[in-house]
Amino acid sequence: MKKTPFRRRFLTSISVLATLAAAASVTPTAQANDRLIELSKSNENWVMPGRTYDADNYSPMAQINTENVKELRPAWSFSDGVLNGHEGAPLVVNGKMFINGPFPNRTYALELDNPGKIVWEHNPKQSASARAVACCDVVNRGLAYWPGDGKTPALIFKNQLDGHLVAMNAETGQTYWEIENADIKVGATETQAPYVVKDEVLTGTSGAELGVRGYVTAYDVRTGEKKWRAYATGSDKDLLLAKDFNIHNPQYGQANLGQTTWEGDEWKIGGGTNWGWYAFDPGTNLVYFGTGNPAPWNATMRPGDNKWTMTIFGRDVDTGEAKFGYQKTPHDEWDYAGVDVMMLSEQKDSTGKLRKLLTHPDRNGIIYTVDRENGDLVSAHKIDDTVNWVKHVDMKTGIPIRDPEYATYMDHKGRDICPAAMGYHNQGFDSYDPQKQIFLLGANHICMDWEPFMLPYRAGQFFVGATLSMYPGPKGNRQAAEGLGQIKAYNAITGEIKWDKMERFAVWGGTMSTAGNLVFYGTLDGFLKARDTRTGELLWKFKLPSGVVGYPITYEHKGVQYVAIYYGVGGWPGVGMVFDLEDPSAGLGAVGAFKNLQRYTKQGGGVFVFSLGGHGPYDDPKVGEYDVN
Amino acid sequence: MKKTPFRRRFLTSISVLATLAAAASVTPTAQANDRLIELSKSNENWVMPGRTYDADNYSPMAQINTENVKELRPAWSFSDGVLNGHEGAPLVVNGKMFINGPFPNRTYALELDNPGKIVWEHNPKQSASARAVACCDVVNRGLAYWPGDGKTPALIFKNQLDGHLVAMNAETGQTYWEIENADIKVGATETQAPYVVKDEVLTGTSGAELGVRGYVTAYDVRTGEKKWRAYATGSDKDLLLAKDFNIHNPQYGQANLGQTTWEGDEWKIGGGTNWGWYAFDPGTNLVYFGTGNPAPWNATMRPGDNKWTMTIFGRDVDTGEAKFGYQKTPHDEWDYAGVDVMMLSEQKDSTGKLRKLLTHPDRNGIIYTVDRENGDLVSAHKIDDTVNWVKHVDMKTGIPIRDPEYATYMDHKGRDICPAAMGYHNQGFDSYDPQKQIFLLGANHICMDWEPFMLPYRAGQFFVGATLSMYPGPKGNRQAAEGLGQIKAYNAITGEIKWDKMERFAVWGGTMSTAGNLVFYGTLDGFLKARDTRTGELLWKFKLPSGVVGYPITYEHKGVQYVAIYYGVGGWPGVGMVFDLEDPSAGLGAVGAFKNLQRYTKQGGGVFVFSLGGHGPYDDPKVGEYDVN
Amino acid sequence: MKWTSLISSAAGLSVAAGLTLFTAPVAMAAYDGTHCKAPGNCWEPQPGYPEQGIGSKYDPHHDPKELAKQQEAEDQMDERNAKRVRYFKSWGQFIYDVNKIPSGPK
Amino acid sequence: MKWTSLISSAAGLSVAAGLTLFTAPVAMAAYDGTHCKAPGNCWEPQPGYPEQGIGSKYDPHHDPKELAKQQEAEDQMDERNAKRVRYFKSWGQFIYDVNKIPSGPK
Ligand SMILES: O=C(O)c1cc(C(=O)O)c2c(n1)C(=O)C(=O)c1cc(C(=O)O)[nH]c1-2
Ligand SMILES: O=C(O)c1cc(C(=O)O)c2c(n1)C(=O)C(=O)c1cc(C(=O)O)[nH]c1-2
Ligand SMILES: [Ca+2]
Ligand SMILES: [Ca+2]
Repeated sequence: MKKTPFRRRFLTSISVLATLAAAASVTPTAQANDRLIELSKSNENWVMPGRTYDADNYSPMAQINTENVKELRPAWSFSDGVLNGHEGAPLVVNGKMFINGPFPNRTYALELDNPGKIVWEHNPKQSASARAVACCDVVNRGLAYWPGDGKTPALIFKNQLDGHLVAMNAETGQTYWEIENADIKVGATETQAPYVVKDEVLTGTSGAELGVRGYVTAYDVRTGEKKWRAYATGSDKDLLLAKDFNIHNPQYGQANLGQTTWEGDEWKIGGGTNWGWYAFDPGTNLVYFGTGNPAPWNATMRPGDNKWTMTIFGRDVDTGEAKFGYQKTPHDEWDYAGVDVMMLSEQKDSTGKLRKLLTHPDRNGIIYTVDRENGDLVSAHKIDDTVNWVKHVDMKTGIPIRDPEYATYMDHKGRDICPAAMGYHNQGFDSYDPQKQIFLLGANHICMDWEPFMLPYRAGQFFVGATLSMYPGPKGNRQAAEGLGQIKAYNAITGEIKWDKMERFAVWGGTMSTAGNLVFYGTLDGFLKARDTRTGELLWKFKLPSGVVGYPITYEHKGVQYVAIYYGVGGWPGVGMVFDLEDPSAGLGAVGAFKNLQRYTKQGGGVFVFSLGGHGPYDDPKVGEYDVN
Repeated sequence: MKKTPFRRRFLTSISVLATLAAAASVTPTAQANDRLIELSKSNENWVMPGRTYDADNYSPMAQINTENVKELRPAWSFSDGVLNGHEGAPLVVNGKMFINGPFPNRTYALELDNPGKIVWEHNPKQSASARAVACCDVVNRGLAYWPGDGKTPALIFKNQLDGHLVAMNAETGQTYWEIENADIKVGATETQAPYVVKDEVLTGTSGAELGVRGYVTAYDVRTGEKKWRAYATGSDKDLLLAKDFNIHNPQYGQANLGQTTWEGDEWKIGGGTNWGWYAFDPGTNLVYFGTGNPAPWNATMRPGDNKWTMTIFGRDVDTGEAKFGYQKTPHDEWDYAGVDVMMLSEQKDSTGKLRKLLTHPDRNGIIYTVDRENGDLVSAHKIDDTVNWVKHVDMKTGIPIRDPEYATYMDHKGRDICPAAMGYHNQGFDSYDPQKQIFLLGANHICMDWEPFMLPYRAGQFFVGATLSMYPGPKGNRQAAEGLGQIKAYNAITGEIKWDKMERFAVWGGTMSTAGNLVFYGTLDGFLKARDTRTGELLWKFKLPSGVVGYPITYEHKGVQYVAIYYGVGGWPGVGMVFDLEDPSAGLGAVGAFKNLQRYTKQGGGVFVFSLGGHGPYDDPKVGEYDVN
Repeated sequence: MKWTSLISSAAGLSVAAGLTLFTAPVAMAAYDGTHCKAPGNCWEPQPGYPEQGIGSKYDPHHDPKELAKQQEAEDQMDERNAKRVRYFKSWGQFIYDVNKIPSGPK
Repeated sequence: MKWTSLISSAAGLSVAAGLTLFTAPVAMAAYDGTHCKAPGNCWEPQPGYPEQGIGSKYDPHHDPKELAKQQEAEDQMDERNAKRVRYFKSWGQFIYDVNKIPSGPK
């Protein structure tokens, strides 16, 4: 059809411009990290979660746009042979796609020119006991890439559920090095995507539901050597607090709090794991991420503010030192683990001053924007007006003004608390459209009843201490157990919700937006959807084999813009299906909340790749055929 | 785009004509079986394996044709939550699709108007020990449908791996009745699609690799009551031989042979299971099917012709009585289990006489055509000229003239035997294009070395007695372990191979052909392909999530022609992948033969549905959205 | 190996000449399927191999108890199925678990 | 339940009035986060609940041995990792199994 002229047009516009732009950004120092930055800016790649260090899941591509998105069709697909939740997204680098699945964390490299042949596979043997200590399905959120430096080959990094961090040769898939970062015997696992910055690979851990004390560690990409480790709780030394920690915002708290806001040695089993996403600003040299919930969930068992769980950290990437830390939910009573995505933007604040910002839709139902140079709180709005545990955030102190009606404590059953423990936002990687200055949020709309109970700490065992019942928020349909999610367009300066739409289930995986005025996201019931970023109008959708808990990416190959997404329902909302549970309070309450999900989708796992008209590598059906024909 | 006029055009040509044709064929007696025949002829349905009782996997639809097949795109997809090989195909009846997977044999009903919501699910609990006695992955080949009669509701039938035959209410998915047809404790399982004829549901068993003596049983669709059972070995009474059995072809053998061609009581553990496909001719009132290999594989352990294993049977469907039986491979020495598909056609034989034929591409590498009224052998050609165990079939006696060089027996290692135990044809459901009078064969191209060993019979344990090594046939690439399959267009009267093409791997699932001059088939490495039936030219392909071991179907819905196919690699060729085996002789030699398959595809499981341009239920993206929006 | 090929081509010739159909087996001729005792009964031992397995070095030593197990299992299934069907036909309710099927009249 | 609401709206008022920030906790006021002992240290017990868990009816009775296990595990991993990295940096070959790492010089 109109394939060739169509492609040519884009080759001479979008992609050439992109190449020029990339070339212009090359700095004379040819560090591997600079090359990673270059690569991240090319439309042909998607080298890290969030696309660039801005972690905004935004692509300047517009080949697919609101006019033609109706023509989007699958170009090819790939099942990775594993069920369970497929979170995150593949990476695309230099004409290859790198795919990583949930436990047992198989990794595949596919050639974009002929994805029907697997270039390499990395299939680790892991102890099945890792499965038993994973809190929320046996997910994995993706890979990291380091471009090599001539001496050391290009590397792909993954975390395994069993706590191993593995560096693989990007060309061959062979293990380059493999170290132990978390010990499943004490309940620590890894589900996170590692993150490469400046020849270091960063990773956190999982396990706060088993009382695991969180830490983030930086390893030398070339050798696996530990560079620094920063804990979420404990002494200032363990926490790697900079001397001038929170100098700009002393009201957030400064020295000693990692121990004094805990009773006795409880900080040793106090959670604060980081298993979410990172962002990096080469200007501030800070890496940004959130620490998660304190342990156990039963708040009565841990008097104190429980610092520095639930904290947005800005840490110097070379030393690990924390320059600022803002605890969003002191003394968490609801499991509002704050590891959610950090999206970087430059915007004028309400006074008209251009600022370097970090925006973070938190699980507690508040979306925070801070000045990423110093941690100043710029805005803090409710993701949805149904958030009720907190009245508002005091902008001077940063303190959430709690509504005691929704407190949780022993011998008391909290009811109708919004958000539920799953948060109004969780592990989804959202996007920011810098042209329109709006954040596209995939949100949950789930509330809960919560009743704590006492339990002893035993290393390697679950240490939660609460019974939950979860159900749709006030805007959903509690009768039908539907209306558990939203998609929202949000302005972080004005607090305006430009538009929002209810979804049947949580928009668990996040969003990706493009200069084509499109926001893409997957749904738990198995659709990839495209809406007009400006109006929210649903323009297109496709029924994937299984529900989505990852986020879409987009890349260009041979002049064609592709959109790729993992399918494979799971994660916390999918535990009922994944482990065949029926008691509504099982899966920490997720089984009840998502009891209807099984009426819409079943397990699966793999990647789907779309393009306009479905054009792609097999337009010529001879590609990839057995030789002799 | 051009959607509406395009659809209208077909509504007023193909589909209306089809409706008229269907109406014309309605007979005054409104038996449920007549309704099934009617339904089977409508383009909107695919109510049984093979589409109609002719079992020719041929559709008169031509909306998708050689001109426009390049525009074929996925319209929707569905993962059924189970890995393992997905054989057979879904059924489509009255606007619903019925999907059935491998063990644990979950069944789903989807509405074609909004397949994103599951209408019902039937999720049986089965003993995991069924898995341990399945010979060749834990596959299932599909469902049967009975249209109901006002008193008894429409029913869907499935066989479970654990030997149960289940009738489900087609509207609700509730179990209507459930009986035991095979006992896993003695090694008997079920992988076959049941078959509905005249208010009876027929089913065989699996397990000849565990010495299971085969039988076919007819049950009353309304009650599950046993009507008749016919064994493959034993007394004439057990065999249900008609008084005039083989009257037209006494040279095939007649009375008493079910016991006298065995030593002692070996017929009791002699195999001859039927786990393949059926066809039915309302004119002859005969149902046609093949019995499989004798047990054990070690031929030295069972002196004799081992009747009536390896036999094409024509049985009266009301009484079960065999009118004819033709044993293709007496005293099998190679596991050439003859359960392959039976395709019915009416063609002029070489003398110009119009005859009712049955064509059967046998695992032994010969494609047989018999007169289905009396069992006369009409033709018997080699599927490929590399077949070497047999020189030719004597057309007078029906005897295969063996080449003793390729015999197998104790204390001898047979080498370079073609076909291998997997056959040049196996469980694939092939198609016949009546306009062109050609059969479209999905073939294997695999040879072997074979060395028998002695072993005792223990009920419920594997009873094979041979060590195999399998590899590509002479036309393949043994070095690369590729070139293991073929697709062939065959004329059963002249024996002419109109065209053939090599494939990288076995074409395991079969073919479907249409009046659009197209033959569709899936490949083990995960493509759905379309070729020009006339020339074999590859016109289009799509990369599915996982390899294919089922066959495509086609149906019309709201004026749009769809093509649907299961993906999900497995079956015997996939056992290495499915059970993570590495020893090349494991999986009875399949692991070695298909060692490269894992470089192309991974496990998965579900259905893909295609249409021109990918148009379908979600052209309007509002369809299936959460209500309030 | 060599003798196998020689004999097999000889056998091929004899078939082409239309001989040996439904005739007694030729001693020591390679088994090619063409030397039939009766219609549909054409097996011969491989040259040098016993006519009978039982008692020979290739005796499979079958245990009659094992050989009987399949029929026993089938009979038991039949019996359970008959109970299910009988009750279903009488009462219109299908009960899979035979222990739960009431054993009343009708 | 009723008193919780009453008190919480009172606390809301006091915040709006700009009071009580970084002041000592008000006895028996519902915990709303605004009564801070020091910057970043604002926890209070729920009304009627003990200031301290240990020794109270909500004592978690932690076993110091259990509490020490995580650090022990981390130290052991660190040690094994250090061996791996040391050998890798010296010899260019990565050996995961620490028992197989040669303990030679360099
Ligand atoms: O505290 C932790 O260490 C931890 C880990 C994880 C994880 O690793 O997946 C989750 C959580 N917490 C958690 O609280 C949570 O809601 C959650 C959801 C998911 C998911 O993948 O859907 N993981 C996790
Ligand atoms: O003899 C039997 O009972 C029996 C059963 C089955 C089966 O049920 O799948 C197969 C076979 N044999 C067999 O010989 C064979 O090649 C085979 C292939 C497959 C498959 O699904 O790929 N099944 C079977
Ligand atoms: Ca958590
Ligand atoms: Ca078999």
